[in-house]
Amino acid sequence: MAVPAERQEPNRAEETDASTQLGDVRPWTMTEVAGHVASDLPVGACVNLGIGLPTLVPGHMPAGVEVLLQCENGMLGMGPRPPMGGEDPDRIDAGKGPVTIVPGGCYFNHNEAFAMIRGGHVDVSVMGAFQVSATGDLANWSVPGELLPAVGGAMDLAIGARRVVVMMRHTTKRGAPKLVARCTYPLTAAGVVRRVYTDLATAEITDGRFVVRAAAPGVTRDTLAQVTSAPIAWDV
Amino acid sequence: MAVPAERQEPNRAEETDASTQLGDVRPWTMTEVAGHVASDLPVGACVNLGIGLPTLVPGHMPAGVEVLLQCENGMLGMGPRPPMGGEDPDRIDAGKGPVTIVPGGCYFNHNEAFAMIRGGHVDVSVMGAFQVSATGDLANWSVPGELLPAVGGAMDLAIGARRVVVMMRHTTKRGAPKLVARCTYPLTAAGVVRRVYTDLATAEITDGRFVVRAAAPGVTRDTLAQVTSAPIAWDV
Amino acid sequence: MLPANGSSSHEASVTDTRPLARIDKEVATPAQAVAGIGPGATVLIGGFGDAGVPFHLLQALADLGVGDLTIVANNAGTGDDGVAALIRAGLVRRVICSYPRSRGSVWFERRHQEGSLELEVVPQGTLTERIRAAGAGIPAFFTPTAADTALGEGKERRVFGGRACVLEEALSGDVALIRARRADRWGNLTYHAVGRNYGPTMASAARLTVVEVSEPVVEIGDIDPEVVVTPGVYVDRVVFVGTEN
Amino acid sequence: MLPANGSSSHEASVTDTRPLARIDKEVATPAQAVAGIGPGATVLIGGFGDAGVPFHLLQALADLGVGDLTIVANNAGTGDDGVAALIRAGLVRRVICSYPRSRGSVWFERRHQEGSLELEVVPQGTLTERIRAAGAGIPAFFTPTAADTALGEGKERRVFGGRACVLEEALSGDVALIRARRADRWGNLTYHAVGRNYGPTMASAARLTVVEVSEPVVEIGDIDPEVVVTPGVYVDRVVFVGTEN
Repeated sequence: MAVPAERQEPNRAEETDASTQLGDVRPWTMTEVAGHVASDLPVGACVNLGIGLPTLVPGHMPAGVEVLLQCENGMLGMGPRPPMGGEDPDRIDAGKGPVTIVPGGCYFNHNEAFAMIRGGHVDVSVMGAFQVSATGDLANWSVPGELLPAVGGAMDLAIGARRVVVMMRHTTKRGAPKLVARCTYPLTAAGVVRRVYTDLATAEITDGRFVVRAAAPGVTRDTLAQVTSAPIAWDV
Repeated sequence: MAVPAERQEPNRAEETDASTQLGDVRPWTMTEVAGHVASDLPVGACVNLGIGLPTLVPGHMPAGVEVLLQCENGMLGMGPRPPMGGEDPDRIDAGKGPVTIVPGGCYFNHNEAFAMIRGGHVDVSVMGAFQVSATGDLANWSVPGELLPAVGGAMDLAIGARRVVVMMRHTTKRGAPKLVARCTYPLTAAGVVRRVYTDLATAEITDGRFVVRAAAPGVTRDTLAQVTSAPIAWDV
Repeated sequence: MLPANGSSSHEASVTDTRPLARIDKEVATPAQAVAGIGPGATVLIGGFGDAGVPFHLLQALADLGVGDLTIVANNAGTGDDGVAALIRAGLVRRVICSYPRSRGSVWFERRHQEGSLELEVVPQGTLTERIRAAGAGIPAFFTPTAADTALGEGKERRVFGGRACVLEEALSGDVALIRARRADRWGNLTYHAVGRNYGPTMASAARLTVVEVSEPVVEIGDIDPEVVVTPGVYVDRVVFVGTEN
Repeated sequence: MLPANGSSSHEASVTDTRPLARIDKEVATPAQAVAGIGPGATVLIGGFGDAGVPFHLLQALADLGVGDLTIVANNAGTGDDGVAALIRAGLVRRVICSYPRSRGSVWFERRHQEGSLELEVVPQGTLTERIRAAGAGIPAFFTPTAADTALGEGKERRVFGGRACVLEEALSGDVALIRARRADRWGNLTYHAVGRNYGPTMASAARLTVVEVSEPVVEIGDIDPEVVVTPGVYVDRVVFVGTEN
């Protein structure tokens, strides 16, 4: 449960698109963004996908490339959704949706799943976020003043995975930047995010800046600066 | 490896019998002592047997009484030695001798075996000892000044088992008491032994005394006091 | 886990009439399985989402009606069944969990808003590790999870290898209620897929471990000793409930 | 455990020629399996007595001849093979183990008397728990084992629930050498009887985990996902050596 599905309920969704108001910009679709994430996954990597947007990633892995999807409820080798009627209440992903297991996969208990995560055996954790700072701070578990905080495995994945990357829209629904100099939302972990994939840009986090490695069609330095509240460098 | 088999090598054995010099005393054989230990094991108990003398115990369990023998190298339900030719180098007890597994037994890893021990899931640990004090201190892993200490699982069993009992001869080879007011050998753990079974007596440890519950034929209060260096009470 | 009484001397025990020579942990009904759980108990409850949730045992516990419970579980229940049945019935005083807010956690949210329910939110990996520590005889451990976050506030902080960590203590239960697939009469267990989740860990961390199983209980020897997941030593009662939930 | 490089951008990676699309951890010989282990390495070695000892890998490591090793194992080897082969060859600087003194530990005793071998004796449960902690991302934990004994001297002491405990730190390896029964090409493992012992724990605690297996390596899917004991994610290299030792 890296990022709660509940975050995407209509009354609190911050995941719609404000970037389209930026002149000639043609933002990537989140499906395209999923492709960007997928193409950066090393062969053989053990990958944990947060719920929500990151679940789009497996659909974009090149055919025949073996990657191990880890699910923190106790599975390695998570496969696609089963055909209708093939669902099993005991074979679900972190978002509680029905999945399958691939040949070579295995089950283990919850404690082992988190030992695996915290112990550095997950190569890449792909998560959503409310905010990511230019020093890699991650805020994706709670909003300020929340009555019912719910953390799930977000903090364990954030400190445990060898590489934490974030996949999200570039701004909130209201157009507020989510790439910030300093997070104002409660932290999940400090200094852990290495790369962000948004609908406007892909950026590495280095030396207190977002270093842009790719930008969506029509995105200029000026347009990106408008919707980013943190130092940016370009290295496209 | 609650008590090292090496302790019983001829050059350091302290396990021979000095008690026979006590007048009319007819000490129990260690086989009889094993029977005393066996008859006190509750049905269904999970029992860990130290190497050496405690391995005599299973041979004295009443037929049909189910007791789970735990072996700290990763087995529950340890069974008797296999017939000649049936040995398997991967099916051994803590003393590295060949054993079998009974129906209902199972294997697990070493870490789980010690989690089980330390976590209080072993009901009874039967160990040998160099010295046991009247307050239940146990010394069974090292002798003073030893160059090559070797502890094995003795300390884990001593602090982890819900009930620690000791099976040993009443004195050293030279006749020195092993039931003492205070241990002079390095401690394995403090205040853990609940009962001792020797060739001369069976005694509960209560309120800083050895409370004798049974004595071998011919053992009097005087003879026992001669070979015991600690407060004794009789409650036979 | 027998009480280690053994208080009789070997002579007395010759005439001891042992109540049972055969270990059989099977009970007939979920009601028998939860019998004796008292008010104020801390109850560890297996399951993640609906996977591995011991619905039958939870219903029996709700029917038993003992209150003032502390519930330790991943979620706080959804709908009307499972953990939600206990909360709905007002039997729960405190919930220690990782993810209380799920779609459909209506009863939890209602009782929490009423102020009748305390909540302690624990990161998921720390929750399972605290339970594992209790079962493994480890009173406390340091973990990097939640250090320097709101959930690490008030905890002892220490840096290991340049990394901030917090001290977490073991979390044990009076009772564990879990669901497994197969059991033999000694309580050896196997599980089904991710229904395994908290089961093996919680089984080790409670004074009384109760298991509902989806297959009929088998004789000892019917489960390969290599594939047992939870050794029977951790299990006290087993009840066959079938696969329907 | 791949290095998480992923440094290429998604555009660059379109032209990236991936070295392999298929995970295959099998290597042909024990020599290949231990290749790259360097002087000064800390080597976790599975086995209890002769059960689960990776004799072929140890011989290959002795043949490789790298020295200054720190060995972490239950025992210090007996006879001329296994851990004893490394000690005999003078490749070991330090031994961290639970039970160094076994009948036939001649090479250990000789080197130790010569003063060329350091020894750290650790209670068996603490040894395995320290290794487990390393694999599970727990930097340190408190345990009652060895508190107020000679083996607890010099360690931080704290009382929990009235019980004295000592603080123990995680113990990781550069390399783990273990023995299993069956592996698939992703490195999923099953074991044989108590040969399992330290294997699953050590596999999780080293940067490079090397496994010798007694059965030919199988294709993925040939091991039931329910009975895998060590998930392949912990394993880097597998070599088939057969059952003869």
